[in-house]
Amino acid sequence: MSTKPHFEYLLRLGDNALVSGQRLGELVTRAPELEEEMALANFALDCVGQARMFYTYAAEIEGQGRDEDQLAFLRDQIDFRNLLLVEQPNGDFACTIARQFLFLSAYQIQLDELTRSSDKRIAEIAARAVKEVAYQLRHTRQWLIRLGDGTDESHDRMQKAIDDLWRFTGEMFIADEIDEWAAAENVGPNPAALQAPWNDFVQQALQEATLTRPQDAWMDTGGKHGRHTEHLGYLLAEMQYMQRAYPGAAW
Amino acid sequence: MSTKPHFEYLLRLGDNALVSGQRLGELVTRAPELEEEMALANFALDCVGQARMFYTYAAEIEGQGRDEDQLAFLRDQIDFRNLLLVEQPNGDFACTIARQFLFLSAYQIQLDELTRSSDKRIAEIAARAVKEVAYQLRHTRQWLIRLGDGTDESHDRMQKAIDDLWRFTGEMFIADEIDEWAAAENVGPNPAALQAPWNDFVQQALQEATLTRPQDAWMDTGGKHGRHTEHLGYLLAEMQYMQRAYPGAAW
Amino acid sequence: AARMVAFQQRVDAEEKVEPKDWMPEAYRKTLIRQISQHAHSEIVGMLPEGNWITRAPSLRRKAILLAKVQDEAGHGLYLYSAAETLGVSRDELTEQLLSGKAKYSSIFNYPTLTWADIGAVGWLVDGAAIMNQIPLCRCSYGPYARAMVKVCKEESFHQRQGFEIMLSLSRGNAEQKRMAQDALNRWWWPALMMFGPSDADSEHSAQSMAWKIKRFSNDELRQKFVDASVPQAEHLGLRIPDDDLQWDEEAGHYRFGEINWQEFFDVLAGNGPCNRERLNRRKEAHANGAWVREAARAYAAKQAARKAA
Amino acid sequence: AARMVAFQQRVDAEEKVEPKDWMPEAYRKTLIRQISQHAHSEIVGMLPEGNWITRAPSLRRKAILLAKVQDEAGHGLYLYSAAETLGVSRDELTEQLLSGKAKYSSIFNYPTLTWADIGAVGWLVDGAAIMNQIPLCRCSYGPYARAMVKVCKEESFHQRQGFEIMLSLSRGNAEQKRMAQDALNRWWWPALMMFGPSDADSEHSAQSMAWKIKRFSNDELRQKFVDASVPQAEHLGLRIPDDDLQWDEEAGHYRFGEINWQEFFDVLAGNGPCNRERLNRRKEAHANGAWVREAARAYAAKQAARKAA
Repeated sequence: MSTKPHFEYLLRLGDNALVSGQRLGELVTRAPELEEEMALANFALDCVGQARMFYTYAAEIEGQGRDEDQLAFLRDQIDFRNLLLVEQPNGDFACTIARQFLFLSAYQIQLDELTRSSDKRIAEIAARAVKEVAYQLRHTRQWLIRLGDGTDESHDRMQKAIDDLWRFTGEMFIADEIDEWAAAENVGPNPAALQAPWNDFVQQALQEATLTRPQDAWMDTGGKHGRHTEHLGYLLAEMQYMQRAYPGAAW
Repeated sequence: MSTKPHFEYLLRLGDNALVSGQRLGELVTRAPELEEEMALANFALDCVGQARMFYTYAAEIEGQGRDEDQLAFLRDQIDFRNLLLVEQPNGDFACTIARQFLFLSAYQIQLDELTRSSDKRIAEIAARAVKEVAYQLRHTRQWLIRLGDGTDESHDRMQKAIDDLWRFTGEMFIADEIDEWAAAENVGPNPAALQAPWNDFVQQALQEATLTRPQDAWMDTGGKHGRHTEHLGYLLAEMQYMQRAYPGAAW
Repeated sequence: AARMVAFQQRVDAEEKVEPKDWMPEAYRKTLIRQISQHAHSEIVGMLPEGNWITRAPSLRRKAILLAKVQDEAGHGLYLYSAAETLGVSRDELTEQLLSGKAKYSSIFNYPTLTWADIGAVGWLVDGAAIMNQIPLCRCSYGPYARAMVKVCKEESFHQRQGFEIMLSLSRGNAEQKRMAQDALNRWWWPALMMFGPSDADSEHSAQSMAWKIKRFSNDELRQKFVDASVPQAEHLGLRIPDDDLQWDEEAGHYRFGEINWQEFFDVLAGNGPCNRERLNRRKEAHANGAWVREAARAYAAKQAARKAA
Repeated sequence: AARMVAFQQRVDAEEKVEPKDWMPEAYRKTLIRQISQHAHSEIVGMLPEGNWITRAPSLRRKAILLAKVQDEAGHGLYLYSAAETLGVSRDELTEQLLSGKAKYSSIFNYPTLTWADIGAVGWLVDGAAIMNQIPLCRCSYGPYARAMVKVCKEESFHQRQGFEIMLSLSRGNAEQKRMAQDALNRWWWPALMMFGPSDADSEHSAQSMAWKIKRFSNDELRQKFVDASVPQAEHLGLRIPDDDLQWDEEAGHYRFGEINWQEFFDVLAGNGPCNRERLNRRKEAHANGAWVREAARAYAAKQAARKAA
């Protein structure tokens, strides 16, 4: 298999997981209740674990002697390949739930396909991750419904959060040459093929939550090619500081 | 003169100015009105300018070939010598005003003494800085009074801010061996001597603002010796990121 | 109608119109719209730059950036004052900005992702702004023309500083060069769009020309900007992201590729990368400052009452 | 009085007291106070560690830290449940924490300033906590004793991980060694204070001993901790910040310097470096979550009504 797209493909998976984990990690000690504190720490841990598996494999594929930490902490923003959606700030709890729900519901479908990847290593990682993500998604969907169908205030906040983040969902279903390579090699699904099942799933959940699905309008894109929003730079400055400040140290 | 205390003394001055400037810089584009946006940017600029003068001189005294940027961006938290007060987060506008007022009212007295320093270079820097700080202090004092004697809400916020930050004021007037060196060499005033005039000034302003001076109780200390609060680490991670990420680059 | 003729004669004679002078209602409206858009652009323009104040890579650059953002707040203040001379209040103008009713320059809806963007904004965005604004120093409306003299002087200073950042980066290490090229790639086309659609497609142009509010066509100014920028990019050793760019010996101009006007109209309609962020930040600052402004009013009222007593 | 005697006999016979059993009111109160303080300490203890989640220096360390903080939330939950078996609700307990009425371990009012503090907290703070908690696994009150078994197992895991961080740092570069030593300097004395004042000065001690809630004196436990920690510090090549520290061959113990109890009582009284920050963070999270909890209640009520219909 071709090294370059293979490496890029793995980076995208790893970066989505890591950036999600970082955002969830920011929330630990700030949750609305103690049970949720535990859940957030647990989900952040899942994400970091997934990132480590994808990065370690990516580094092996690359064959340049880099490791998971070098990929996480020593790449510039322009080299990060995560979706714009996952880097969006936590905002209020509705905003966090909206971001996680919209992302996880696509990620879950993607991982499910990846369990059947022609790349055995990816299939193994996906088999493990898909269970974690299924649980996260169930939990997040439940909050979407509780908040949507809770009080007037929670309904309004939840609707606003979905509306605000909708413009970042289109990017999840646009295939580029890396995705086409993955589809051609049976490494992973074509993102375009995920859109219909995602739509059904999201539509059904929004309905149950008494929320309105936003109109598909203009969509922001660029994360997969390193064109991010202004939020990622701050996230990286904080996350990468130690490795940048003490180059080469072991921890 | 002895190099080590001389260098340390200058670092303290430089670090107070830089950290103040960084906090004010965070507020630019977040001010309550446009005139204040200008004032904040202007004050942040003053602070950065003062830091540059103190650092440049400190680096010369040290004689290790470091420059202002190395002192600002490549020192660890433990080597920062600023007061705990100036690193406290901006909070609401009352909190920013309280922090700036409590610090500037002492800094102003210190700078005024420093214009008569036996160290001609410090006297020159102070002569320039003292005018900037006098203006900042006037402006900040005016806000203290407006908010204290404004609405019930602004009064309560202002009082709470003063109460919350009071525990960081004691540190400004405690002399250690560096301060004693400075006093002995007529480089700068003994901090203990600043307390009485500061007290009078602050008391008078609080009274005009219809605010209550908090009781002097337990005081937090340690900034001058590198024992900071948890807030400084985040400030440095953001401020130093570029220099840490691209070591040796010229900008 | 006689007043209208007299007014046009004064304008044609390059006499300045002053606040107390009679002026056609449409002239007043056009100026209010243009000056307030310009003021709003200064205010919103602080946001992409403010984004790098805390992370500027050297103390010198931090100081320069702070000074620049301070200047922009100052420009906003002059321009709001100029607009007020036409009978609109700053509160009304602020309300129009925050409600999304008033426009500001679309360029500020693009993100500043790396430090090089601060360079590119200074070099290209301020550069394009100056091209637009220099003719406004001779605008028929006196207060606007005078404000623009001061604004243009500072802007050209900012433009040089932006270019200087790009120069440092393009003379720097590989990562810095990459940053600089990436910034140019992202800012070039939006900068060209700053001049607006071709005059053929532009509302208001002909009347504004006649009233000497506007003195050059959008396309003329855009061409001028391209002609000035191409050699600067060459000097930086950076590649302008336009395969169709070439020197037209005969015309004495650089020919450039087609602009994606769909993007321009999208961003104008609210669909740019940062439209929501920009407006939300202004709204948030305004909302968070409400109790402060209220306190200031209450204090002023008390003081007035005390003096009266 | 007869019940009291019977109760004491059961306790003396090392039988567990269970929620439905009769118990003296003072026993119940003592346990509620102790278990809820312990629960609050787990919750507040998440804050100094949570402070480094986003900045952990490697992915492995980030994962370990997240797992640890998750465990602490879990401990908080068990312990609140154990307290609830004594007839107090979690809402009451939360209210007591947020109002400042309830205490939590003072150690968490110290800041985590560098990554080494995460190591020192694991090594020393969890180490001291385990010394305190292992005897509680045999506490006379069943639900508390059972919760402590699970807590202690996880704590000792955390303690080893903390020591491992210290080991990496002390085997690392000069900056890492300095960080490690600085952390030890700041955490050593507060860790010794965790065992509380000498029993002579400690309220409640004698009765708690009789009820087998407490099994060792504060000074015994503190000595045990010092004896265990000194060789560990030597293994790390770090210096314990106590000039009076020395091995007493005859007693078979390390003798250590005098503890600054004034600092202990200051911090207990609210005057520690982070008392305000810790409580404010909990209050803020609680306040920001109010609408979420309300929505969850409203949704549950709707669901119940739908089922009933």
